[in-house]
Order: sequence, then C-alpha cells, then structure tokens
Amino acid sequence: MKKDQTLGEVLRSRKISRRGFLKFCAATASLMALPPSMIPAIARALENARRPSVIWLSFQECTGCTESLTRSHAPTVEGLIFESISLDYHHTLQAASGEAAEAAREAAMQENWGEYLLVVDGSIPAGGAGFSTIAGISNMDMLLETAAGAAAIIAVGSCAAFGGIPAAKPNPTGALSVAELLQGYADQLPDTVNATASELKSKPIINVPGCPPIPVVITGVLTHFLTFGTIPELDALSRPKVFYGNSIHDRCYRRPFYDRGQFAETFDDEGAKKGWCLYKLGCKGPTTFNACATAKWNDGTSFPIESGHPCLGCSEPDFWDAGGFYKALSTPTEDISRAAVYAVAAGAAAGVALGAANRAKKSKAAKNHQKVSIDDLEK
Amino acid sequence: MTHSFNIETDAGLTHNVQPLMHEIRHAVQALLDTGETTVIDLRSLPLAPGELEVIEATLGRGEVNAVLEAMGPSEISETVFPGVWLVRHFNADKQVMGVFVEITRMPSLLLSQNEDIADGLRQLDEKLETMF
Amino acid sequence: MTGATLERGINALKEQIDAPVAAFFSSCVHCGMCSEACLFFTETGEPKYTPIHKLEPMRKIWYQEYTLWGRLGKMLGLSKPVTDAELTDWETLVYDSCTMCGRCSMVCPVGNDITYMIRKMREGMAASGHAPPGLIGATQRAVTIGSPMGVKLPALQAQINHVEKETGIPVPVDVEGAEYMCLLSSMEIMNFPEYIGAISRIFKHAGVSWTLSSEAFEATNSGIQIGVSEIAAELVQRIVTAAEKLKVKAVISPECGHAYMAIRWEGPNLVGRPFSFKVLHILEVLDDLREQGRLKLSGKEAQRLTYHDPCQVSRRGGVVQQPRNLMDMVAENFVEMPDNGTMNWCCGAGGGVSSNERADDLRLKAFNRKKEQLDAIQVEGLVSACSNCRIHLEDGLEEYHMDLPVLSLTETIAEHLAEN
Amino acid sequence: MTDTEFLLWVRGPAFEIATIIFTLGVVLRILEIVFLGRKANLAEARGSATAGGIRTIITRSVPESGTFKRSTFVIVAGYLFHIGLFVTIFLFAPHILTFESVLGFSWPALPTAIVDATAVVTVITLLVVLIHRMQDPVMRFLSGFQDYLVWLVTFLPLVTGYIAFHRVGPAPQMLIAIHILSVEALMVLFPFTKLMHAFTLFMSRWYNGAISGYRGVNS
Repeated sequence: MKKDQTLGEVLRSRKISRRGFLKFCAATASLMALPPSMIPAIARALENARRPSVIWLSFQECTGCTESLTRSHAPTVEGLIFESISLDYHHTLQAASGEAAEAAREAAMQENWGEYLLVVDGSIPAGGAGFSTIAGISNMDMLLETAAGAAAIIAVGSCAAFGGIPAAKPNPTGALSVAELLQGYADQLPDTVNATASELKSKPIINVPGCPPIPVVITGVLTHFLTFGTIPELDALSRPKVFYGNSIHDRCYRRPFYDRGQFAETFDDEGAKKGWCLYKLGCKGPTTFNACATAKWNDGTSFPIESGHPCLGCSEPDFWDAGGFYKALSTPTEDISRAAVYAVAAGAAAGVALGAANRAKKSKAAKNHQKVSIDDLEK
Repeated sequence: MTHSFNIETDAGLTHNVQPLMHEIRHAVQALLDTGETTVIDLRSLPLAPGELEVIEATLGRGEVNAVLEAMGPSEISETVFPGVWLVRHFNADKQVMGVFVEITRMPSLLLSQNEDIADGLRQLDEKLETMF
Repeated sequence: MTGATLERGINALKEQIDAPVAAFFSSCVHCGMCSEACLFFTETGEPKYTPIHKLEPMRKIWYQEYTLWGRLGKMLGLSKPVTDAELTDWETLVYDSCTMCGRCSMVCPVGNDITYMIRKMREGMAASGHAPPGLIGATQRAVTIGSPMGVKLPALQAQINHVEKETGIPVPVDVEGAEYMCLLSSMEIMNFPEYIGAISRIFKHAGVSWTLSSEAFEATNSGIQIGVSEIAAELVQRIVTAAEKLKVKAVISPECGHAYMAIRWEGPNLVGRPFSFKVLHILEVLDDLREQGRLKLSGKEAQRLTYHDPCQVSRRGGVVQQPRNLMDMVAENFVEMPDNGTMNWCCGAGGGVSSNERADDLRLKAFNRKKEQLDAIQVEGLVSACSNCRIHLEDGLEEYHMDLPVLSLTETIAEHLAEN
Repeated sequence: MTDTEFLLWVRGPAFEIATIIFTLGVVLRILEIVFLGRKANLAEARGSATAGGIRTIITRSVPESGTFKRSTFVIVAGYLFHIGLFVTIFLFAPHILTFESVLGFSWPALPTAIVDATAVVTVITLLVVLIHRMQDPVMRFLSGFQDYLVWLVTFLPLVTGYIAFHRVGPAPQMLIAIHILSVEALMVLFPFTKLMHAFTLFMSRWYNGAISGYRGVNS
C-alpha cells in the first residue's frame, strides 16, 4: 500500500463498494461515539484522508494495551484502519528487531518528519537509563528523539498517560507519564534530539488512559486522527471528551439501585445476585471517567460492573494507590479507628490534667475567699 | 466449594427500554410531519444485560429484511412499525460493529451509490463487448 | 473588712462556677428562646433582657478560666477580661430585670438552668459591690434588726395581741416541744397580720400544737436575693438555732416564696448540715391536714377565682398540687390561668426586685404579662400564697386599673372553717 | 498533586487528623466540665434527682404548648434542620460506610433519593434560619462571629455534599474532596464552639432535671 494513496483510493483498489464504504463510516462513527448524523462528514473526510505514518513506542508496559488494540481489530473493518495507517514501527508486532528495527524507525521519522503520529504505551523510567532500554537506547532518549518530529503523541494506557502501575509507591524506577517526562526533561535534551525544549513541551498529547483502555477507544482515537487529522476535544487530563466525558456512575445501568439505596453488601449475597449497585464493595464509578458503561468490552458483551465486579477507576491517575479497590469511596483510606482510640485516650489524659487544674484553681479561689459581711456590700 | 451464579436481570428494574420507545415514537411523528429522519446508535446507550434483546423483540420484524454483504454482513430490516428500521453491522467474524435504529422511509445504505452504479456501467460495457 | 472589690467579685465567680454552669455555657446555642419566657423581655421587647445574656460576665470568667481554648486566649492576651464598668452595666440585668423566677430554665431547649446561674452570678456581683442599693439596705436591716423591713419583736407583739383579741385564741410564743415552729414574713406582720389569725384558728380547729419563736420569727432571707451565702447562712442559722432550742419537729415557712427556697432548699447547704427538723410550706401543712381529714370546711367561695403560683413555691419549690387540692376545697368556681402551675408567669417582684426601688418602673411595665394572663380568664378574685406576690399583684392591678381582690389561700381557708 | 492524590490525602491523613482533633477535643471538653464537680445537696429530697435528670433529657425535646406558641419559628425550623442533618448524615448509605469503617458496626440506610430530598429541605431551612438570626432583634443581639462561623461550617458540608452527589461541575474527585474537607472543618471546629451542645446538651438537661427533680418538679 503506497504511502501517498488516500483511503478512498485504497478502498476502491480493494474492490470495496461505495455502499461498503458508507457501512465502514457508520461503524467508525459509532466507534468514535460520534452522533450518526456525522456519518456524511466522516465519509467526506475519510475519502481523502492522507495515510499518516504511525510510530508505536513501548516502554515500561505489560503489552496489555497492544493486546487490547490487536484483539480489537479483526480483519476487514478495523484491519482496514490499520492497513490505512502505515504502522512503521511496533517492536512487538513487527518482524524486524535490533538495529534493523531502529533503522526502520529512523527512516520513518526522517521521511515523515513533523507529520507522523507517535503512539506510546508504558511509562518512561526517569530514575536511571539502565531500567529500560531498546537496542541500547534509553527509553527517555528514544521518546525525546521520536517526540521531536511527531505531529501528535497518543499516550495509550494509564502507564503512558499517568505513570501507571510502574509509578505505584514507591516508584522504584522513577516512572513518569509521557506528559510528565516532556515537561520535566525537555530542558536537558541529549544532542540526538533536534527540537527545542519549548517545541517538545508544546507537543499535543492525547491521553487514552485505562488499564488497558477499551479497544474501541484506542481505535476510535486513532480513527479520529486519521479521519480529521486533528486532536479531538480533550478534558482537563487531556483525555478525549468523546470517550472520557461521562463518569461510569452517570452512565451505569445499575444507577437506579444506587438511587433506591439497594446495595450488594458482599460478592455473593442476595444483592449481588440481583445485580444491585456495587458502591459498598468499593466501586469507583462515581469518580471514574470512561466509556465502559456504553461501549462496553469484548464487543459490547459486558463491562466490569455488569459482570459483578466494582469499577477500579483504571482510567484515573493514581488509581493504583487510591486506597484499596474494595474500599468504598466514602471510607477513609487510613485506619481511623486506631487513631480515634488513641485520641480518646489522649483526650482523657488531657481532660484529667485540665480537670485537675480547674479544681486547683477553684480551691485556690475558695482559699482566698474573704467573708462578705453587710459592710462589704459597697465599694 | 465454588458455586457459580449468573446475575439475574429483572427487566422491570432496568430503565432504558421505555424511554427509547418514546424517543422512537417522537421520531416517527417527526418523519410523518416533516419527513425528518432520525438515527439512534444503540451502542451509545448504557444498556443493561438483556436489554438489547428486549428492544429488538419489542420492535419485532416487519415485511422487509435485507442483508448487505460488504466487509461482513449487515442486516437491515424494517420493524413491525413501518418507517422504523433496525440496522445491524457485523464484521467478518460476526462481531457486532454497530446497531442502529433508523426512522426513515428507507435506510440510505440500501440505496445504490452513484460510484457503484458508474462501476456497474463499466462492467456492463465490458460484458457487452465479451458476450456478443 | 476591706469592702467590695472587683477581685473579690471575680474570685467569688471562680468559686461559684461548677460542672452544671460549665455544661450550661457549653450548650447555649444563642437560639433566643429564653427571651420569650422572660416577662422582662416580652413586655419591653429589649434584647438586653434575654436571660442568657444576663450571665455574659460569668460566661467570660468560665471560658477564660476553665476551658483550654479560653485559657490559651487569655495567656496570649486575646481575651477581654471582665471589668468593673462591665459589672456596673450588668447590675440592672442581673438584679432589676430578674426575679429568679426560673421560667427561662423551663424553656431552654438544651436544658440550661439559667436561674441556677443567676443565683451564682449574684455572689460575684454582691462581692464586687454591684448589688442594688435598695437590696443592700434591706440586707443590712435583715442582719442588724432581724427583718428587711425593720420589724422588731415589739411590733410583732402588738400584732399578736391584736390577733388574740380578735380570734380569742392565744398565740403561742417560745413554747418548747410544740410540733411546729411557725415563721412569719415581715410583709405579713406589717401588711397582712390576718395571716397570724388564720393559722391560729386553723391550728386550733385541727388540734395542731405550734409556736412562734421570739428569737427567730422572720422567715425572709435577703441574703439569697442579694447573693451573699454567708449572710444568708447567718439568717438561716438563727432559725435553726431557735427551732432546735424549742425542739420542734418541723418549721413552717409562711405564705412567702423565697423564704421557702431559703430555708427548705438552700438552708441545709448554707449552714453546711442537714436539719434535725423538717421544713414545710404552710400549704403543705394545710394539705396534709386536709388529707388526714382534720380540716372540716363549710361553704365555698362562690365567685370565679384563680390561683397565682408563687415561682419559688411552685416552679422552684415543688409545692404545686397542694394549692389545687386546697382551692378545690374552698372555691366553687376555681379556674386555672393559661400557663399555670410550674409554667406560671412571675408577679415581677420576687428575687429582691421588690426591695430595689430602681426597678419599680420596669417591674410595673413587666406586670402587663400578668394582666394579659388574667384578662384571658376574666376572674372575680385572685388567690395566692406569697405575701410579697400579693402586695405587688395589688400594686400592679392598681397600676392597670383592674378591680380585682387578691386573697391569701390560708386566710380564705380560715374563713371557711366549720364550727366543730 | 492530581485530583485523585488530593482526594486520597483528604480521605486519608486529613480525615485522620480531623478525627483526632474531634475525638480528643470532645473528650477533653466533657472532662473539663465534669471535673468541676458539684456540691452535694444536703436538703431533704422530695423527688429523685436521677429520675428527674433522665425525664428532662426526654421531655425537654417536646416543647410545652405555651412555649411552642411563643417560639414557633425557632422550634419548627430548629427541628426541621436538625432532623434533616440527622437523616443526611446518618441515614445516607455512603456515610454509613464511613461510620462503619471507624466504628465497626453499621445500620440500615434510607433510599438515596429520600436523603437527597431531605438535604434540599435542610439547606433551605438553614438559609431561612440564617436570615432569621440576622434580622430577629434578639438573635442578632445574641449572635457573634462564632454563631455565623458555626452556621457556615454546618451549611457547607450539606451544599458541597449535594453538589458532589449530583456532580455539578467537571471534576468529581475534587468535588468529593471539597465536601470531605468541609466536613473536616466542621470536625476540627466542633470541640471549640457551641457545636459541643450536641454532647453537652444531655449533661445540661440532666443537671436541670436533677435540680428540679430533687424538689419534686418536672422541669
């Protein structure tokens, strides 16, 4: 597939009818959670979309995101997406390895400088180059070099977006998210990076958090960039509002149970069997923004809450250190009762001391009490 | 002792079917009054388990059932309510790619497209040359 | 004998503050409900008469001396100490506009006994020379002459002779071994001597042995009104000594409010030991006689009558049902006022206000509350069991041009004794 | 410091500090009061002080009819927002979980919608009560900085809680954090203000009832 072909030309060369293309656009609209009324606009945009080059860098990651992405596309529809983007570098998916792989990456970078899309999954260790390197290049250097020429960076998964599990306390490798790294280390650039610090710092970053993110969300964001070539509307944590605009709680089909106060108390009680709200079992739905409740997982089969497990809040920063997956949102994250017991003891001790002081003051007052006779009534 | 149980779904307790029916009803009214068409993406609704089946059962099947073979099948069928169509897209692996309710005289996907017609014309010319 | 000083006052307050006071001040949420229970506010509408506000200086002492946060504030010089000028401003609040009637204590939603605290605050006020001049005079007379109104034994003797002539019954004086020792308030000796005649006739009718004591006939106690426990103790001690000398079984407090409070409830705590004799209000004695059937009456008062509960007898004293039993015996048409019994409105003159001329205008203005209470039931006569209430009810009724006789319950009973 | 970290801190260390100050402060204040003691009453008792104390703790909650007529607003509004606060704080399912994690036991909750409605009523009543405190001559006369501060720290948790529950605004974690912070402010101020009445009112009513009960009067 030649690089300069538009997607429209690709489809026609694959003998796919216009009607087939419209079906593809309808599926893409649903994929991007855009209203069906947008289908004509998508069709027009897709027709003459240039095929961006995509470089996928994986750092400290568990390959869950790649797994999620690859499982998401079956031949035909999504396959088309991936055939329409030239995935020029993915060290898990590509055949080449070692120097050859790096050479392919550098070639792709030179050829599409300033145009290619950089997709990152996994967090970047800032605690030391030795923690994670590819072909002898430290993750940090590789990211900085590759980011220099990227049109936009998509941080896929909570690791790339917020630091992820590697960043959990005590964060031995000093793992950082893409944004943190660029903001923090753009000033000490190795000479191999030909971009200024301010350029790096202002690179548009789209966070697609989740552990892993919903497959449909990854492809949706890629498709959006492919279709419109622009950054989708982002929220305060630079997550696409289209997918991360609503909290799970607001879109959860079990919400009526929450409102009626019907909760599952344990994982196997009557409430759990009846599919009641999982708030008491630690559900983080109310503070988690993601599309699980609508797009669902495994092609609309289910999502964690639907299968009886409380949401972990995996698309939110620090979900890994947020005070226990099974502790309800409204419970404290420290052992308060121990503190309360100590406080009562301390209060009692202080009370006794102050009580004694009060009594002493009273008896002192009684001691220097002067009898008041009828002659002492006037000044 | 591991015991498994599936989570019961009490249709009465879930709340998407009724409002959706009302939305469809208003769309049909608009279709009649102004000819305005509406497309509802069922994948954008927080459907509870079993709710999609309830919706499809409620809408039922009407007189027209079409299948579009393009990158996997797409079933386009009119429901028992004329003007209300159920469109389901699958990919090659029969995985659901999209489920839509279209309130229109006829879903646009069924219309033959100009580019395809032009291609068809070329193929017809070629056939005419070879056959006669 | 160094005279009153601010330090002595503040020291007295430090002595008086105890657990209930600390609990009360900790609980007040400034809801203002106590003002609606106080006739000095309801009839003047002036917020300064809000009962809890009258305790502000004592609250500051409690806060600065007995709470952690208060002490810290004082140490850091952030708190405003109580000044002499402040206590001067508070004189008219703690004395003139408070009869210690206890109605605010019945109303406070968090249960503060504000009256309990006023009684304590007056200890500080008096010791720092902030008692009203009228009350100081009365207290000095009570100690030196034996009665706040200056009644001496000869004056009592004269009234006794007059009563004996009228009733033909000898009035026992200093009779050792009598069952009861009766006390009289100066108000009765001077203004309502008929009370002496009434009890002598009733006790003869019921066959009760009683006596007066020439050494301790005065029941009233200005000490608890002004707020000086030592003086109050001295006055009570006279009664105790006389009663124990005459070896009586019980002392009868006459138709007087705070006299009953002084002897019955504060007495033992003032002198520091339980009494060897009982203390009864005259109404308790009469009700006991009624119960024992030793009180045969004939005929009843026909006119429409109501009963005014003296605050220290009923709400603060606990003698509530007895007067009702007696009224049923002696009145054909007894009707209760709205807010009666333990919720009755004060006559406005108790707790030393009557001895404090400065408070006269305020007292008469406050009497409007009692007027409205009476207007609600349109009675032909008002019966009570406290001579101080009685004289000031008459004073108030006259001020509001209400033609209503004020009767003593004991005297009314005496008038209906059946000849046996 | 992302919203999550902030919420974590608020639900963790900050809540612990607030609980310590609250518990320590309340116990201390109560002991400060109790240790001042009370002289024994030497007069001959007519009634039982203990029975009087217990009775007044209960009966003082039911205003006598004359009092009700004179202070109708204060009583009705007072009960309205106190009951509202009780329902919102103690009968709301998520709150019960908080108490359970500290106290170890829990109790049944009211449906969330009812608690939500109660919260609205309570907020409105508190506003009305504030206006009354500012315009009623006696209340204005009695009220100082502390009265308005206590009103505020009682009002804020309700409003922030309502907003957090209904997620008015972008960041729910921040909204919940602000709500919990406002509760912590209430807990920290509690032992040093008239909020102590929640505990000391039982002592006060007890003393009042005991003093009157001793004399045979139901106060």
